[in-house]
Amino acid sequence: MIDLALDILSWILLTLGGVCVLIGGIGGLRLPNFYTRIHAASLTDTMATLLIFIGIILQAGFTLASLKLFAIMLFLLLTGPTATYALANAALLSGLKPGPGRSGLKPDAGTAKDKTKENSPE
Amino acid sequence: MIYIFALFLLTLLVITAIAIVRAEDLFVAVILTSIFSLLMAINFFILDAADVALTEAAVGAGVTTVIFLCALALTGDREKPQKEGRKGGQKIALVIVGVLALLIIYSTFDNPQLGDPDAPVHQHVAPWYLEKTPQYMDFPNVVTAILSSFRGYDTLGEVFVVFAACIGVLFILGVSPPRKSMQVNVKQSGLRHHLIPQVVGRLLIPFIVLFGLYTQFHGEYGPGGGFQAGALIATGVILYALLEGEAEALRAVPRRVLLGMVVGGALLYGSVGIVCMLMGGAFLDYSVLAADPVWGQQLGILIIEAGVGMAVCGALLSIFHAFAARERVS
Amino acid sequence: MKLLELLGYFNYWVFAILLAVGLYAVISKTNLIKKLIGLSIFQSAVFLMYITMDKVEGGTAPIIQAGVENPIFSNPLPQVLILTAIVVGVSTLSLGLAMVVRIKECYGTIEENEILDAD
Amino acid sequence: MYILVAIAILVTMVLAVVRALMGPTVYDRVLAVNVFGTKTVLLLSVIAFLSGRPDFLDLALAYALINMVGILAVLEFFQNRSQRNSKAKND
Repeated sequence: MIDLALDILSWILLTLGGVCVLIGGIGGLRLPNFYTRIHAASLTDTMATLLIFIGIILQAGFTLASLKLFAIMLFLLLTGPTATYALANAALLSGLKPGPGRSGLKPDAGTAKDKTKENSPE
Repeated sequence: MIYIFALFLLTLLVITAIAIVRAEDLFVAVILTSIFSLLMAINFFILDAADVALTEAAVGAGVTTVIFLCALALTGDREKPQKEGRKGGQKIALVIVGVLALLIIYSTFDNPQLGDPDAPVHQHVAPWYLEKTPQYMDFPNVVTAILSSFRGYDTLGEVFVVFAACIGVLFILGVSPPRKSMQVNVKQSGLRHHLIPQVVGRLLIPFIVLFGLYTQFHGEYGPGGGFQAGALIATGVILYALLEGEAEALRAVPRRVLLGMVVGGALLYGSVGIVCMLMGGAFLDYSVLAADPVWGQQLGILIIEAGVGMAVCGALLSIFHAFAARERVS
Repeated sequence: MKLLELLGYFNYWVFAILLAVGLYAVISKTNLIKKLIGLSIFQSAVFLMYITMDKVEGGTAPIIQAGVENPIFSNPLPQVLILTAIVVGVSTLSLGLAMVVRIKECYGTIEENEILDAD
Repeated sequence: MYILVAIAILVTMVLAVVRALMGPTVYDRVLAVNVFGTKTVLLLSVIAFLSGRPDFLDLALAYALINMVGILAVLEFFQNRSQRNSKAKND
């Protein structure tokens, strides 16, 4: 009985995780500018990771594999937001202004900033 | 089912490769290269090569990107647009490589299909390796057994190639760079004032090094070994260098320690072979190292894997420092 | 069935295309770093071909599991060759990058045609 | 069931690659690489269970640990460049 309940719970978690991953992926493609896309990315980085890994751990039971899965989940939850922070910081540093709509949407704006100077004389 | 995944991933691989070559911004090309490496690792994993996938992960995720970015910082990251006169030459090149690809594709129809158990590759020595590993070495990872014992000569050669490449980089970048007035402030280098990466990075470094040691000493039982461990530990130290500045990392692991690791690792490998000869066996025949040949094999493999790990870690770190130090001065 | 048979060659086709893409970058791009990136794509294509050869239908990675009877293992030999080749590939790639850095310092450019003009 | 999750992850990977190819800014590409990296870890774990060899989770663990290094290197790259640019302006 408990096995069945755990099974159903883990399948529900896995399905929800899959849905979260999909939503994050679509959001990363459809949202208008960089700072909004970070939100979509963070959904797949944290929520989906949590759901999918807990789902798999419930399936795996209490083994060495589930310990490893737990470690992977922990590291992903630590590193994902950190990487996103680093990225947003790098974007802000090189002058990509956050704002509504498609602002800051010069093609390859980050590098184009100092490139325009080099290219203009030609 | 998993083959369908592989199909998808291989198609993505081709698309990414074409995008890398078409990208005019070299920085974008380097970023796409890391996607290429991830895709490659998944494909290796699906094709049953867990050890190779781990190597690609350890090398491709950290070291390659960092070294490319260091080089880009020194050379500039924009490809100049091609002159009109060269466009014709490019078309000829496109035709030539297209014909080449078609020829290779045509010739592959004589190849055995993916997964064919009767392919000639599987008939020669591989079954013998699979059969004899439990008997001679008594541990489960056949890849490690072949790498370090059955084909030990080969690996010795590879370690010396890594050694030679490291020495080459040190020779080329070791000469003093042209003098410039710009001197980046050492206090400001690194990600010192970014609190979140600092804290998380400092938390992660011990785990990366620990995981590297795990792959080093668990290599006989699971995927892993000296090559992967060396690259992983090097990545850990590179992370420290990114967080604290390169000079600080050089103080933690000084240059002479790195050189000692490179030379010592290669020498350790070679000297195990010579000790084998002195004890009455052939070069790199570890069976004579202990009274029980199985124990001898295991001891020899443990030592030479340690040598490989030291050499690879030292070499990758020396290369990184050679690039990063030049960035600091110039 | 016919289609499935053709799909059995798909990995080799990807190998051929990657080889061609890498070679194209090496011969037609003038930027030296781009050439090196092309070279590493070329190298990855060769890795892919070797690893494709090692797969056995229904097999698993050649790490012997206790308690599994009649296991089928993929071929470990190509894996050993490629495993070492990846690490060697990175060190030789950085040797090439080191040369490019020196060229940039001496000539002030990394475009091949400009270097040839400067000579 | 694992297969459904794997397919969802795969679709997201395709979307991330599309975003990485489209740009438009460099940061979008790096963000796509980051998403792709975490999705790789998920896919590897799911495939390890799908093919019945959960002892190969080491690979996913390696990626989970060192995926961040590349992104931090990008941050430092931009930081050094903006430092150099501002220095060049001051001189």
